[in-house]
Amino acid sequence: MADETKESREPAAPAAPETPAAAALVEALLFASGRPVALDRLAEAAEIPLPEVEAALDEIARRCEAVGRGIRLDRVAGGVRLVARNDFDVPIRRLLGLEGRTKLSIASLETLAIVAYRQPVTAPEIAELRGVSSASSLRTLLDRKLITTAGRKPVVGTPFLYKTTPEFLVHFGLGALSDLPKPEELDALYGIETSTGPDPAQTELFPSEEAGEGSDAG
Amino acid sequence: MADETKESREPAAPAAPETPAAAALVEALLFASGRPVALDRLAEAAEIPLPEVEAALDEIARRCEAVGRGIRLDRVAGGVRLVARNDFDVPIRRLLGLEGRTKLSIASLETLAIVAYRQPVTAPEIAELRGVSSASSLRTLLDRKLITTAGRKPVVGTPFLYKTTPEFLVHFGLGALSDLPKPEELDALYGIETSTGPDPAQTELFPSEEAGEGSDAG
Amino acid sequence: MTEGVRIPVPPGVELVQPYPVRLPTFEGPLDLLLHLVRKNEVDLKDIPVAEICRQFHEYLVLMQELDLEVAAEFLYMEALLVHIKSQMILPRPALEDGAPAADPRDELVRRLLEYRKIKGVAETLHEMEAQRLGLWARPPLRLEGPADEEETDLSEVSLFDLLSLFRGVLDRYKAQHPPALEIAHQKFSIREKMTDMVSRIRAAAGPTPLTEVFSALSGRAEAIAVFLAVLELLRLRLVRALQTGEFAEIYLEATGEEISLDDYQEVYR
Repeated sequence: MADETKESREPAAPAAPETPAAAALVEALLFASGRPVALDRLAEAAEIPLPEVEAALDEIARRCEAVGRGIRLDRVAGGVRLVARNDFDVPIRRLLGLEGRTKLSIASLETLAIVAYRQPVTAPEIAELRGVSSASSLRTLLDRKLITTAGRKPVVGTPFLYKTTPEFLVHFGLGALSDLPKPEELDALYGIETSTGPDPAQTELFPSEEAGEGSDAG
Repeated sequence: MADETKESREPAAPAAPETPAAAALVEALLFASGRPVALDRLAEAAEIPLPEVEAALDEIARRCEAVGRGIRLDRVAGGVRLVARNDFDVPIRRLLGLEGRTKLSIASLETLAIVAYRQPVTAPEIAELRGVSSASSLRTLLDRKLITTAGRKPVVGTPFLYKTTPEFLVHFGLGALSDLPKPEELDALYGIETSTGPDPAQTELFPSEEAGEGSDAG
Repeated sequence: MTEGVRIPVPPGVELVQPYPVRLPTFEGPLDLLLHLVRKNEVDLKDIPVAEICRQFHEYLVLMQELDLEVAAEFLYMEALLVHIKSQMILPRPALEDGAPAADPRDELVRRLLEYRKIKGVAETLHEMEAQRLGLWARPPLRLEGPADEEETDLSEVSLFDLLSLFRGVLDRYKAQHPPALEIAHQKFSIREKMTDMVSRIRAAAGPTPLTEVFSALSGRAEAIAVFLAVLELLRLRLVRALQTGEFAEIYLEATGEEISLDDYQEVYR
């Protein structure tokens, strides 16, 4: 105990003298919000410059790593929030009387994968890529607020377009959509060496034209 | 994650050896609860004896007193909770005010939905449909620039008419109001067989007659 | 396509692995195809269409034998496989510019590669989710408004949410209003009201206050019927009205006249 007391009471050397005060304020703000808060919004609410917010967050993160702490910082969806540590899931649910959160089905995950990479994307396009209708998966994802509508596509039938929400980023612990593995990384990950151009969506979502050419030749 | 676990399993020397681990767990429980929790319920959820819960609480309180902490332990009648430090009340209000700008209550969302589908529509007509005055919802929606006035209705009292704004269309990615989803599209998504007999809810979504009657009555 | 009929296994060809009784479930025809490609350890880009097509068909037959509904997508894919198989047999002359002709399998291969990538991402998301499901944030503080007033961030509201809310409002309105609407159309019989009132006034110990007659009525329409009934009873001298002073309570009492109301012709409608 003596060890971590020293750790948490004496800020590490580099921290500016005002950091502990800023850390206290930022911790209180994060505690009150509950949702991820963008750093510039923290700065605005705390009325301190952005670099100080960042120093305060580092300070809070460092303290949370101490032995005996049950909460930690979670940097997601372009912001930061406080969360209880993962390993306390069961006792927390016991206290709050909550069921375990339901994992998404494979069908929903596939549909979500397509929305994440091809957004905005329509239901027919998703069905084409998955080879099956995905209406019930879309419904699940809409109900869980992981995706939302993004207008209509100006094609025959004017189908709705879907995109991911900030809750999607929170659910999967992503800071931003750009934190998703890149298409090239996916190719490497899954042993696929197809060269997907900068905008694979357009060329690969509507393969029927290409297929038409192919069948003409054959 | 792995580090944290390891760290929390090596308790520091002096205090009862299990206190830091219990403190972490109790902190997580209090954090996730958000409201006062009785000590025996903490013990039950954490599956540790009551004296250990008390030791853990002392430990948490001691840590919260450290410089740079923004939350504190609050012992209230019948339990204990974590709260933000009182002196941060103003910045917390500022933050929640900033965050509240993008949030809408169910009442406001219902009002927005009525304006979207029934526009132009008056406040008495909305109140008649919702069964409650919707003045504050209308004010919120006007503030957020999701709706605007559209002249006055030539009936007794000449109430203001409300309609959605271009910002509303932009937010939902719509090119025109006619792009709003139709009842059949919602049913298709939710796998409801359209038209199992004349469902009044479906046939009466769009006509404006009923709204007219409503304003007479109200 | 020969639905429901088991194609005899051609001589010399063996199923790579007999299907277990418990059928593995697939997300769709592409998923099943990927499974077959993997099971047969063949190159995805050089699929032996005839063999894969045969195994694909085997699976569908098995599904039917187990009384599982074979989704249309599977049947469509089978038709596509048969089509590709037939095209594979035809000679493919090079294009005019000398480039090799497109392989009839190209389109399917492209879709399978794409789908495999999607499955990969889905798997990654699944692992990421597993790391996060046990995370609990704090319920946000509420400064104003009732604590149960739930607020939703506008970024999470879909157009379908708006439509659902609107429909909910209409359903609620209908649930709360039908009685009032029905009563407005309901016709009250003045003769019925007269009969009721005469027996009520006669049964009363003393004079009946007029305000009591008008209490506990369902609405304006019934009140009008009762008022007209009172006027008629007065006109027919079945009851008389008493008032002690200006604006004082009016009392009704029976006159003792006996007239059968059965013959009374309703003059108001």
